[in-house]
Amino acid sequence: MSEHDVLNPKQMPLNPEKATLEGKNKFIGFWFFLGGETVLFASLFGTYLALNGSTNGGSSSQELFGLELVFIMTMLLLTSSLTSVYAMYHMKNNEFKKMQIWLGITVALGIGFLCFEIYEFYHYIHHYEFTMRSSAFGSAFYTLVGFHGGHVVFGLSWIIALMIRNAKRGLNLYNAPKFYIASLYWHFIDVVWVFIFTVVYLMGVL
Amino acid sequence: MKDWMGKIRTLSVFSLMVVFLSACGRDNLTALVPKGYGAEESLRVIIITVIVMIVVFIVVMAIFIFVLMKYRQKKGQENMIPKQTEGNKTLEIVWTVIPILLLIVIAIPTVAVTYDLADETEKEDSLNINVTGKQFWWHFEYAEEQIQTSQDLYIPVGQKVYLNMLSSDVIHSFWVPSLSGKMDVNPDNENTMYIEAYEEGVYWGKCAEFCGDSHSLMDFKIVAVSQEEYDQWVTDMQNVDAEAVPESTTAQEGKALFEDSCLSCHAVGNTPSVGPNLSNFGDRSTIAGVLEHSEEELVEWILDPGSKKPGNGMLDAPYLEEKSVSEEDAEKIAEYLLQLKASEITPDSAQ
Amino acid sequence: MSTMVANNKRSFGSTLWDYLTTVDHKKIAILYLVAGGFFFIIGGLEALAIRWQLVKPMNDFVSAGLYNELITMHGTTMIFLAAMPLIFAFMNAVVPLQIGARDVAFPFLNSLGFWLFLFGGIMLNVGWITGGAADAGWTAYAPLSTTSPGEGVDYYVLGLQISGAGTLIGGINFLVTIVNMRAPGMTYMRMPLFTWTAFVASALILFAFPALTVGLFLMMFDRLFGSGFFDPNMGGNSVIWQHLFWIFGHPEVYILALPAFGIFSEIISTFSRKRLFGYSAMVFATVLIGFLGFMVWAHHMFTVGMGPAANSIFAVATMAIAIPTGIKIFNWLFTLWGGNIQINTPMLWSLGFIPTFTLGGMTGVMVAAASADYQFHDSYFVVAHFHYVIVGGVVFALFAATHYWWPKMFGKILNDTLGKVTFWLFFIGFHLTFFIQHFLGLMGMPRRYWVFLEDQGLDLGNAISTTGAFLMGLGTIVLLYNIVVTSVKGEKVGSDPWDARTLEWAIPSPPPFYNFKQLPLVRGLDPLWIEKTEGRKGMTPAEPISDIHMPNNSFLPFVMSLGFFIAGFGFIYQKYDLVWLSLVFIGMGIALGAMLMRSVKDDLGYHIHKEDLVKEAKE
Amino acid sequence: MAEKTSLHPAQLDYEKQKRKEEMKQQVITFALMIIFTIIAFSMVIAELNKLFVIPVIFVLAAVQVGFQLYYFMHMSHKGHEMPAFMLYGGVFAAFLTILALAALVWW
Ligand code: HEA
Ligand code: HEA
Ligand code: HEC
Ligand code: CUA
Ligand SMILES: [Cu+2]
Repeated sequence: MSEHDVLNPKQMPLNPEKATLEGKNKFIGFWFFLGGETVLFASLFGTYLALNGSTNGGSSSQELFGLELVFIMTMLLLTSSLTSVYAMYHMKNNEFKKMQIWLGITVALGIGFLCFEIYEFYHYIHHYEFTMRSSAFGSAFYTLVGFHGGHVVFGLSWIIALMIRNAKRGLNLYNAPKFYIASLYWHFIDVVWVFIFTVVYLMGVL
Repeated sequence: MKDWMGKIRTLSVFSLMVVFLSACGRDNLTALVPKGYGAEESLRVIIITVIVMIVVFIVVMAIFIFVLMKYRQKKGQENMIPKQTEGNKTLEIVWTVIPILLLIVIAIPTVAVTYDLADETEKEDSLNINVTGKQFWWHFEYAEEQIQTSQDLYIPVGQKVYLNMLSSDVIHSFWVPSLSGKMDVNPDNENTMYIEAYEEGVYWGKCAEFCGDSHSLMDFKIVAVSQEEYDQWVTDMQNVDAEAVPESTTAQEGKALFEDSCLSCHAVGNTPSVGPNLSNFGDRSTIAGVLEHSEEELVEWILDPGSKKPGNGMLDAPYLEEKSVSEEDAEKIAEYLLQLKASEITPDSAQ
Repeated sequence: MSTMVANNKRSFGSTLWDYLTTVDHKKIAILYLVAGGFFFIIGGLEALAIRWQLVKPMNDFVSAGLYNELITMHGTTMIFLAAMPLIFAFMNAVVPLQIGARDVAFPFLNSLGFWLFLFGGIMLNVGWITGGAADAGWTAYAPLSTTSPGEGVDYYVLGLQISGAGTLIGGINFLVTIVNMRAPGMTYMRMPLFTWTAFVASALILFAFPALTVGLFLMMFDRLFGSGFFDPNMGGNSVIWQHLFWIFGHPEVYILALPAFGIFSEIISTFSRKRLFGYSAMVFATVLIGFLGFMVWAHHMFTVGMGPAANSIFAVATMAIAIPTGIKIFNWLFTLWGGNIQINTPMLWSLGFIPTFTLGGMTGVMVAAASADYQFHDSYFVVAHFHYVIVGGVVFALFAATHYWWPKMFGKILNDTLGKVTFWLFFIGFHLTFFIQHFLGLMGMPRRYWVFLEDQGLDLGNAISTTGAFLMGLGTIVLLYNIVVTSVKGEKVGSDPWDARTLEWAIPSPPPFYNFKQLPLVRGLDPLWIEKTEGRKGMTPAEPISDIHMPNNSFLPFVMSLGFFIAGFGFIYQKYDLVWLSLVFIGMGIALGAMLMRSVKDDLGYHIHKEDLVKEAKE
Repeated sequence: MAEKTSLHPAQLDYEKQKRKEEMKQQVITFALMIIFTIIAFSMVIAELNKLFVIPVIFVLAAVQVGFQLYYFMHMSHKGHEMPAFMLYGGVFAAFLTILALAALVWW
């Protein structure tokens, strides 16, 4: 069954991620899922906006947030978005090795982001004693940013699993859609972060 | 055409009458016999909507019944295949536009009354009462007059009275159906509504937001009395003497017992308290909002409040655990409490 | 690769295993039907207990605490575990057939959706055994819910979270199925109305459920991890929950109602022997209801104190929904108009629906009038309103669908006389129960009242209401009896017992597991009817007979759901002792491990070979 | 059900070339995104007037997200009608949700 064989350039369809019905289904289904995720994050953002002033006498966003770290994190995540575009570019050209390399860079950048985030949380908890239980603001902050962080973790695990699983097999019409939607997920994480740094951090220090 | 409209009008008025006469419910409780401004305004909107709905329903049912009688399968025609009509633009427009018009008829009074009932322009110059909802009773504070009371809310008749409402635990909802619609009593921010009673009387109030075990027993009363009576009541309440010595000796003993076991939560006089303020307890029409106002019930209440109102706040009372109040003690306390009459003005004055 | 399954008598064990691992939408439909039916009876018994408690004033049949658990679980069970799954049952059974597909887009996820729902449903009910089910109302308003002692509300939160995930998966599955899997010629404007309503309802699921997911997470954090979203003492705000709940909750009622409308559209058109009047208007109305459904949630919060401006806006927006719904009512009436109306059980339910739902919709518009709702809100008037629309709309539809599609699903037809008995018992019982409640509400009876006082003029009404509820119970029992009798004795029917119009009736009853041997060519609305009027027996195939690709069965969905189920207990009990966190790790380990296995192990399915199909056709 | 029709080599080259062009565009998009981010951060650091800064950083964020969706995630390509429809459905519901909850603050 040719659809599961490694692709060679000669039988390369235009969009390998959508070349099979399964692929098409995954592609559309995943986009729909992202539509739902939009509402999910909107609910979290809404909650955050409703509660970001409710510090209950504890630390406020102005006291807590610094922009240096956030700026670095933003750069890491934005760059990782570009690198995953490169990965998909090579996927479409059926250049498996290059795709893996770019995905590897994406993962590295993602891990970098995550480390900074963990450091940030650690910092707040230990230096400001600012936790989920400090105030409604604390609850909303950790939940919103934490949900995003959770998405990062999941996205990284997903991409890593795909890379390892397919390292030996190369690209075929069965796994191309998987790579593709994983990268969509990664972009979406970036989209959410753009709003987080705007709404939480930039507006928070103002 | 005119004739037809007239018939519908008579018909709807008639059916409304039937509805009201057969099912009005208890006079000082039902929303169908309004005795106050809010209830009257709401009922006005309700009646407008009911009339529109009856019109709609008649139209739908007329078509429905006609269709069923005319087009029901007849014997021997099982295989008849009717004409396959696709649709009809004109009809679609008709049944889009007419409902829009009907809805406008409803929407205008709805919005007007909604704004009217939220009007706070007279708040500053009116009587303001702070209402606190608690599981499962109501506390009323007349801030300016410096009066505390609970369960029975005294108001002057014919005046807008503003209620500033906040909960101290979960959400409750303040509802006196015959005076006004309800308003939630939230823990996080204050809500304001006003009530105005047209006639003197004791109106039954209910908690309308699910608030726990005794949600169904969180009743209260609004006692609407004349302005003079109200003023009198205020003066009397301001002058409550917490130290007054009861006449009978049993009541005196009861007072001592009360001070031992109960005063940690309750208050007589105008001091704030955890439990209901009992200054005018003898004048109440019910105990704890729902029980008959008798010594027997009161004794049972003191000995086992949980059996009357599951989960209520008095179950935390230390004397219950320690079993330090005997039945005899309870009778004495009851006698003391029942003679706590702060004022000449009681629910009976609201005639 | 393997081919056909020999469908001879099988042992109980292998049948069970088959259902545990099935990814076939028709079997999943049966699973949903059985589980949903089971929960409907549970919810119904809870309703009977509620009504029995209210048969007379100051009754002491149940305690206050138990009563609160009963109403909470009644509402939650009926909506999430009975009505939704039953609707999913028919969507699974019918939608792929109606669009001429061999299966849904994601058979594996379809099965996962079911098992998540079932385990979530069980989780919700576990509270009954461990010392108290949820007792804060199905709406679980904070801070009542966040301060409710025990684990009841925790089970509510985690149970709904798990089953909600299942529903979301199911919704996406149907969306993709309808977008991608339609047979050649099946354009959007040729889709049967049930498919359309399933489509819009699935979109509503996609956009509404995430709000509930977040709400439930916040409540879980508040209850189990000490956060303060809804706790005024920490600066939290309890109204946030109400918004999140209703942003989900209002679309939810249309998620239930729209497929119900779809069901009636199919039945009314079939038994009037006419095409649906105003098909495009119907489609338009469906989409419009879905769209408007997102802009009205705050009509459940008129008394919260949002202020007159917000109340007015939401009141007017809500009323607007009457317009598309009215379009539907009148189009149904005009489908009947000029038809050749055959009145059998499915049709009886549909005819009973029209006046009943109209009444319920009208009281809906009445409660939408904010300044009138100050009186209606949280009183029995609202209880009456929503049972008129939910029972009179959704449950009637489910009963109708059961009778209508039973032959397709099981190959046997339910007894029509017994069906009519069920209808009349239920219909009369229903109106007895709920009509009087409008007046009880206005006469000052708030809802969620464990007892009502003597001498308040509420006695007679409540007694009547209780009587009606038992008639409904009787009707349901007759239906169950009918099902048993039919399964034992009933005669086999052919592919098209109703002389119907849509594609599902073009293939045998019950359909073979691959549905269509050859995908049909659709040439218009009501494709089967078109072929029949042109004298053909069945559909013209759109492709030559060729190999059919089928997905493999899988046990993983069950395992994953079980994993989450186990983790749920860990989350709840860690509030007493952190040792329980180990259960979280075990459960999540199982679930994530199964997920990993799924993504690592290729599942390429198998093919039914052309030769076998041809051979089978000859037999 | 694969599209087994393999492309003509010339066409393949053409497609490759087109992708390459597009990839260049992606890099430009990326550069713009970085610039926008820097502008947003520096405006905040410069402590300009709040009433001015907040709307501007929102617009910058929205444009960035547009870039992500339309270029990085290829929503501008054809075959994305349904994805776009459902995404905007989500955005619509999201907008209402945020509006409602944010309004709580001033209510
Ligand atoms: C299937 C479920 C379903 C459906 C379809 C509806 C339909 C509607 N609902 Fe209902 N509703 C519920 C389920 C449902 N509801 C539930 C479960 C609750 C309570 C939740 C809880 O608190 O526990 C509730 C509560 C509820 C409230 C809150 C009441 C309160 O708590 O105070 C409101 C307020 O606006 C409301 C309004 C409406 C309206 C306007 C419609 C409209 O869609 C109705 C439209 C239909 C018609 C109007 C009839 C046909 C139309 C015509 C014949 C055309 C001409 C008509 C006119 C011009 C009027 N509903
Ligand atoms: C789909 C939704 C749905 C359905 C179908 C029903 C169906 C019924 N409901 Fe309910 N109801 C709700 C959703 C629903 N309800 C919701 C959301 C609430 C609000 C909860 C809350 O406040 O939080 C509510 C609340 C509610 C109340 C208000 C409680 C209160 O506020 O205090 C009442 C009271 O009469 C009631 C009654 C009924 C009755 C009599 C039925 C009947 O139609 C039921 C008929 C069915 C049966 C009677 C089943 C009979 C089966 C058998 C007899 C089987 C025999 C057994 C074996 C063979 C084993 N319901
Ligand atoms: C833990 C605090 C507490 C203690 C101690 C306590 N009560 Fe109460 N009491 C309450 C609360 C709270 C209520 C309101 C119960 C309700 O209706 O929900 C109440 C209600 C009452 C009522 C009804 C009030 C009314 O307005 O109708 C009476 C009478 C009463 N208590 C008497 C007593 C007596 C007598 C004692 C001592 C023997 C006592 N209480 C001790 C808390 C307490
Ligand atoms: Cu207080 Cu219900
Ligand atoms: Cu609603």
